[in-house]
Amino acid sequence: TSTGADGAGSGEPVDGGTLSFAIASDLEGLLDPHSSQFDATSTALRNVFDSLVAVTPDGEVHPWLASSWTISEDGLEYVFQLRDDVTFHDGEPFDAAAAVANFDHIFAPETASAKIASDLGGDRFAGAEATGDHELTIRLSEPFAPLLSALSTTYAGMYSPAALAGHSQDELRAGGAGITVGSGPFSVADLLVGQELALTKNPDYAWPSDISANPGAAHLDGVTIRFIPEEAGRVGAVQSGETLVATDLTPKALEQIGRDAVTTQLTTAPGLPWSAILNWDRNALHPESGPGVFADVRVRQAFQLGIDLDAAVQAAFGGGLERPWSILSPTTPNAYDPAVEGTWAHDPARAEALLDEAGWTERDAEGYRVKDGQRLHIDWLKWIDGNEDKVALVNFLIEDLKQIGIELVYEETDAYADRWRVDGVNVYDWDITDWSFSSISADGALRSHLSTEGFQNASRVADPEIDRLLDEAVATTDPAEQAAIYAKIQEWNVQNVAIVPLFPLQTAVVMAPSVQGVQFDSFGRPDFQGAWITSA
Amino acid sequence: MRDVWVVRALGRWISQGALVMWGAVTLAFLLLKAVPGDPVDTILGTSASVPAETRQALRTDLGLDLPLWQQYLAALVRPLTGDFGVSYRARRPVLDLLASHALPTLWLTLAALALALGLAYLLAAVTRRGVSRRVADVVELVAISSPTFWIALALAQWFAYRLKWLPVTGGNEATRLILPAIALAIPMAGYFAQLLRDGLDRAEREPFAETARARGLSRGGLFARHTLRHSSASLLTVVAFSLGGLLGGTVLVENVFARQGLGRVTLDAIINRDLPVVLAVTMLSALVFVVVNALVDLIAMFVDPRLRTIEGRRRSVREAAETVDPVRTAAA
Amino acid sequence: MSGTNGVNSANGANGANEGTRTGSARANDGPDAGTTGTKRPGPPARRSRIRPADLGLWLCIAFLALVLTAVLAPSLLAPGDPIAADSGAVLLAPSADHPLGTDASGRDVYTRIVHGARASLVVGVTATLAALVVGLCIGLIAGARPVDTVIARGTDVLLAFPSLLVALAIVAVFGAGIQQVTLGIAIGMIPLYVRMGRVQAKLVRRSGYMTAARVLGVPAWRAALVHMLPNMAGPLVLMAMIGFGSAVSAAAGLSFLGLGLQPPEPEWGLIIGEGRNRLADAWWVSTFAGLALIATVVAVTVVGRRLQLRWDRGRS
Amino acid sequence: MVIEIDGLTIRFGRRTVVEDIGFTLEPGRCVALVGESGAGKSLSARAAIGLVPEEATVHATTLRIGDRELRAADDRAWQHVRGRTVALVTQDSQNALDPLRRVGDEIAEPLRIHEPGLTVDERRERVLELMTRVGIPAPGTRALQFPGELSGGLRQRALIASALAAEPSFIIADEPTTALDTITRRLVLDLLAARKREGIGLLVVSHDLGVVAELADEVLVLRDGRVVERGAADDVLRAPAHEETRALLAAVPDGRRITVHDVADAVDDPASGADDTTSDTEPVLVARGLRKGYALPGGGAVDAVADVYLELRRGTTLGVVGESGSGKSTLARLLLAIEEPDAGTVHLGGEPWLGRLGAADVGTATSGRGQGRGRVRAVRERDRHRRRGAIQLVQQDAFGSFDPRWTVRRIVRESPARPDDRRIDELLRLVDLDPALGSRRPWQLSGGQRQRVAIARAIASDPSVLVADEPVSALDATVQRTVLELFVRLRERLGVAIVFISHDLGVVESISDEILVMQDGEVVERGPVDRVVGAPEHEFTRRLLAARSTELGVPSRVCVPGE
Ligand SMILES: Nc1ncnc2c1ncn2[C@@H]1O[C@H](COP(=O)(O)OP(=O)(O)OP(=O)(O)O)[C@@H](O)[C@H]1O
Ligand SMILES: Nc1ncnc2c1ncn2[C@@H]1O[C@H](COP(=O)(O)OP(=O)(O)OP(=O)(O)O)[C@@H](O)[C@H]1O
Ligand SMILES: [Mg+2]
Ligand SMILES: [Mg+2]
Repeated sequence: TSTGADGAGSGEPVDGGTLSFAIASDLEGLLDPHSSQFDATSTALRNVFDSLVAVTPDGEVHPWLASSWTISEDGLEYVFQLRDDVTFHDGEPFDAAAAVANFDHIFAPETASAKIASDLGGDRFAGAEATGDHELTIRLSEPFAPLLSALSTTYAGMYSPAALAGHSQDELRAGGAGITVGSGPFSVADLLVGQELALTKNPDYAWPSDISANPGAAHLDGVTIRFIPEEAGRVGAVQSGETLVATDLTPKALEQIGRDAVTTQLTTAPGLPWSAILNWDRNALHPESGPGVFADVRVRQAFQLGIDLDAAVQAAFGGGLERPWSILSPTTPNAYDPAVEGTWAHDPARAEALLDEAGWTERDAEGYRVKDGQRLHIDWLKWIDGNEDKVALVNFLIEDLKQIGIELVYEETDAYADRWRVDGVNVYDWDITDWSFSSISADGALRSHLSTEGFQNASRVADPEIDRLLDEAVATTDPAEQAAIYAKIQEWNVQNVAIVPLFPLQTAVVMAPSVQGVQFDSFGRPDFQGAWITSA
Repeated sequence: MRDVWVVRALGRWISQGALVMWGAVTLAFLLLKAVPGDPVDTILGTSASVPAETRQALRTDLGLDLPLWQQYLAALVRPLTGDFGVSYRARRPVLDLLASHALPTLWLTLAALALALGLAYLLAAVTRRGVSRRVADVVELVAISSPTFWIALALAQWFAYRLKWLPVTGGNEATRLILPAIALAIPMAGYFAQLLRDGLDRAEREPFAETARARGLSRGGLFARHTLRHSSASLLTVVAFSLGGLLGGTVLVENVFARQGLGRVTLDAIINRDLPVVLAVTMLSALVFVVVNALVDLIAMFVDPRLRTIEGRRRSVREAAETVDPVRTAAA
Repeated sequence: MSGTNGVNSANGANGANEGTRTGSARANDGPDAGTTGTKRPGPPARRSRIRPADLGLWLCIAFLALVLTAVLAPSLLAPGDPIAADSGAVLLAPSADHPLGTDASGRDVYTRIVHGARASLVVGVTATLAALVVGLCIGLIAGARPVDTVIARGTDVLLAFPSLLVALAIVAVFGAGIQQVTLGIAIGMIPLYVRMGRVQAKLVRRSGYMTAARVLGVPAWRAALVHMLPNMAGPLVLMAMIGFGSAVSAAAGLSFLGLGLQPPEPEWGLIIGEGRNRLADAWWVSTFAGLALIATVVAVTVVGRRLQLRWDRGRS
Repeated sequence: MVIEIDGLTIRFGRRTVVEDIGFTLEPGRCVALVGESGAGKSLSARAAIGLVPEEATVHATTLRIGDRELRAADDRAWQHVRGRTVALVTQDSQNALDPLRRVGDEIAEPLRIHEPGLTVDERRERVLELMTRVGIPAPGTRALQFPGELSGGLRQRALIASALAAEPSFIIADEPTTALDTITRRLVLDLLAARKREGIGLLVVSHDLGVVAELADEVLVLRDGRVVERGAADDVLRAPAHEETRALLAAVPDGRRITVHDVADAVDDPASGADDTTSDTEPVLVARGLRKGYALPGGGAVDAVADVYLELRRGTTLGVVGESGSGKSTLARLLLAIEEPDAGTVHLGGEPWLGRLGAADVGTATSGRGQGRGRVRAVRERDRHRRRGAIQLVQQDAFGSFDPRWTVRRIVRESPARPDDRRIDELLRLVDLDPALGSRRPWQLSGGQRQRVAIARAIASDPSVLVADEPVSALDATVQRTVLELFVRLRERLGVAIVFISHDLGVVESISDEILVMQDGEVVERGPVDRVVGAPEHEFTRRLLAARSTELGVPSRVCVPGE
């Protein structure tokens, strides 16, 4: 769902001016989209790198640097016709060779791509080849439907081949003017680490995707992206007019700013909402310690039913957010299954029954359930960011679970790495962790988490049926069939509870009223190519 | 005669400075090596999608598979050639990183110091006796006792968010410096003011003050010509000591005001076990410590000729240690 | 000690010129001095004077008593649960039910502050004590010359580190948690205490009574034990009382940065940090926790200074 | 132009410390305020320049300087008087000049204040002129130095120059000579006398009647803030009417030896030491070729003690005199073996006590440290430890020599003799202290009492040698005398030998059998007291004596107790 500003803007565009844009994360070491998996990279660099194709929020694919393409019958070969009028910021022309250089970089081991390589199919991606000056052929070893949507992301943005060749991977990650070189409407002018990234207009820009309302160069002279880690700081910056646009705001922050003062764009990103990832196999390396409490599906179900998510989300985030029901965001194209809505509403009685059934019948002095002398205890290891709203949400869940005799402990530790891997082996020494995973394709979100080989499969799900379903889904090109398969997986999760979605991954962007013409991608990230600032 | 003490002082600074730097680097190195966890994980993330070869290659690249003593030697020797290595996390030469971060912190620290000194002198001079003094005593005590980050929050809240007089976020323009500098300066100003006043009191009770008054000097004259210098002389050493506390304080203030700076870089580096950065920051802060102490030493010797002899120094160090409350100094 | 002494000794009977150089012995020691014919009031008379400034002192002592109660038996002051969240009472402004309001998880801020006293103060006290003991011990051994030089230079090296950064590093090494924070802060403070310890030891060592002890044939270890330690301890303990405030602040600072105590346990720095993004609409969370912290530090400092003054005066 | 003060009363809170004092000071005349410590001398004198401490309340029926009525004067009014009409020379010359400013600037300050019209050059000229006038050599360079770089005497003169700068009609001198060594003291007295002759009115405060006798025309004797006797100086000093005055006079060291007769009345305890009848020929303490050098900061070294020989017999006193820094204390520390010598030995009671055993036989110190270790072994502390009680120390700063937390009883008990309570009572009585004082702490004692406790502790172990380093320098004259008498008495009764160190020849003379004169670490003269005082051989001794004899201008006819 998106509300607020529509893309077009009102009145005549005005040229000139620099727009400042506040984001939460620092970009230190995150300026290479090919290696980074962080949202901030994409948020900051969308206007620097162009992609081969563009995708609308409903999943339609449009030409961008590729003017057209064909897909072979078997879905294993994609042939792109590339535009021939595109030049990078450093003057290098864009052609098939340049595109190949980019794919080579994405899959080079030293790039250590954390996201896009896998989004492009991982091992299925058999290679990219220049089959003409401006013809690019991508071959897959198995069909992989989400390829196009992956190609549309900033993470698959096209670097100038000269920039790739001329810099080490370290330099690319660190980024900066002359290093982070794409072909987008803005180029990187200056990077003040920890403080801001300054972009200037690319005056020659004439190759936006056909989704874009502005056919030519940007109206703005430049965009300054400021890193303001504290939400209060971003709120203050917007209120005081220090920055015209800000993102990464919680619903409460929006209330604070006041809806009248600014234009607000709310986007629920496609992919996995912010969720609790339940570890089915804690102590995998130490079987002698026994499986974790979540090895038992009844305990997982009890967890799911024991939390009063409606109340918790409401209290933690204010009225702005709807609780999620599915592990896929409703905005995920061709995948969301409305049928799961209401299937696991708060039901403490049922939860207690399940726990009793699972043998957790005794209670200790503090009222927690006990079995074989062990308390029913769940470690929740905080993932990256524990802003206080999320903490509050967890605090409410802790109370809910206490009611049914489960002890939940939320650990905000900075030593989480130790709990994740030792000597290069994944350990997962926790019962729950939490994160979200935005992805335009359902496969991107689900395969990584639920397939036996999935790189985010922290639940340690190993279900051949699911693996099969996932493969089937990417093999078909029929959207309806795809949606049906994904519906099965979503229902499967409600039953088996690998992941409990907690709250929607909503991106909020606020803009001063003087800002016009900003467009947003499926993730709600602003695109400033068509933006301008009214003098009023 | 004058030359001799300058030369002697120079020798002392260089030898002690080198020692302090060496010790600091060694300590930082040991500490960081004691940290569990692999910096390679920090760099590549813990995702299983990164192949082991890549990790190994990186480890070799960073020199992490060398024996410890070789790594230590490198940490000691390489900086001498201007090579501070590459930050594990930011993937940039450490020198670059520090260059872009040190200046904002320097400005912040200097501004805070100047502000604190200015405020302290004003307070100490104006509130010598009577009710104003008693009020000032209480205000200063509260100022000293207030945690920097709390002051920073309160200031940001009022002057940036509510009143919108000043910008919220960091940067190097003067207006963006004001709030962070004030936040850092307030506890220090309170402390300095108390020290100054104490010094003034003490100086006023010295026989020379009585002599001066007996010559017909007014209180103001006594302040300007005699007691001010005396209290300043003892304040100086404290200022040098406060620098450490100040640097520590920047971590918090930069955090609250989203300022770019050494404090945040250090915090991040420590959390991420970014050894090259930590080492460089350590060296930098030790260097600052050494240089500032030398400077303060020099100024003190100009202000107070008694310090130019060894005996005089001994005595004054003793006196300073007796009068100054160094705990507070460090935490100011 | 003359410095702090200076602040108030304007009312000391003999003003600044005490000491031995002036040749003005203060007592009338006539031929009949054996009989106690002291005509002038000695120090004890001075001590009994009560001044209006003591009101502040008593306020501070009363407040500290309250804080102590909060540390030892928080439930006496705040019977509620400091941890249990309540989704029905999120961010309520101060009211009769919640005198200091509630936080984002619907917990009563007053209860959390009262229960948070323990962690905050225990860290401060333990760290300060540890630093103090180390400072005393090292100061005591720092007599023999070569050792002393090593210690002096070592202290210099450590002083070159901002103590907060030292604490940070320790926490980074050993992970966040109450012991680690305590250790970090203690280590950060140690150089200062060692320095003070050394100075005090030197003062004592140079004193006439240490010479006297030597002449009297008192063994060195005994002199260290009966003369040095007690005489060093007094000033150090009092300085520690004043320094305790900075330890508490430092602990709060670490928690504030997310490196100290871990939620949901209450701790003052943590509470301040939890409220930092809500200052605009829920100012009460951070503000009151900060005030509690400041008031405690002020109170301890005031009492410490007063004791210090007494100690100084007792010896002159 | 006169200063007229009458009915002066000063209170601190409810405590009256000066009551109804009055005097008139005329140009060319000198009024002296004398009295024991704490009598209110300084406060009365300060009242004449308006510098009584703030917390004091001052009342006077008359307080006039020239024709200015200053009873209700505020600070501003006083500022016109201070420095210009009345100047103050404080006692503590070491600290009376701002250590951070150059001497010239300090001297020029009254000019800056009171004659702002002067140009820089004029002022400098005046300063140089003043410095010449008070006898500062090479004023050009001295003016640029800092007070810390000047000797005590020069500093005192610079202070006087500064007081004279604005040409005041009156000078108040508070204890102008107390902390000075005898030679400097002489200079200062001469300087003040010369100013008096120039027509300046002097108000001198002192408990030292020598000073008073030399300068004063009129004397006011104070006790507890009240005038107990006043009159022309000659009359008061010659025929003291009040017992306070007599006590003050009695205390003046006059070079006459204090003998057993002086103290005989106090001796009636046959306790210890009296059994000694063996020959005195065997010296208890022998030092040979003692040498001790200190490295100077910035290179070089100073011989604090250079090649000192001495012998001490039972029941005798060896006086050691010398200027400040001449090595007296270092010698004491060596004798006590709390400092290792560079060369030389000390034998105590015939046994080696300090230094290299082998070298003792050689007699002369040949070289410094280290060589021939196997053969020549230094006496170690371990060897000495048992015998520590045989040689004891009485320090100048008795207060500092006590652990401030301890009671008198515990302090005395620290003696190696480990005296029990009965013995402690006995010891306290022996030094004229009430045993009831045993439960007090050091700060609850007067200066004289403290010194007695120190002595009690020292004699508790029945030492054969007592080293007293400036034991009476910190005491005022009256108390000084009683402590000296105590030393004499103990010597006679216990047969203890005493090394008595002082910079004051008068004091040393009054107690010693033999005198050792030290200069720059060397013994420049030695001999029986009568010979040294009567026929000094060394130039330096003569200077010490000269300074002493003129200063003690008190007729020796005055009554001394016991005569
Ligand atoms: N600032 C003060 N506050 C309280 N009492 C004081 C103060 N100054 C002096 N007194 C008291 O006033 C009395 C007289 O002091 P004053 O300094 O005049 O003595 P004095 O005769 O000069 O003694 P001395 O020979 O020791 O210098 C003493 O009892 C002293 O304790
Ligand atoms: N520990 C030391 N280190 C360096 N120099 C010293 C030391 N002790 C004494 N001296 C020097 O040795 C010389 C003799 O000192 P000493 O204390 O014996 O003199 P003094 O005759 O007792 O003087 P005073 O009358 O001032 O007490 C002086 O020049 C002094 O500076
Ligand atoms: Mg006096
Ligand atoms: Mg001496």
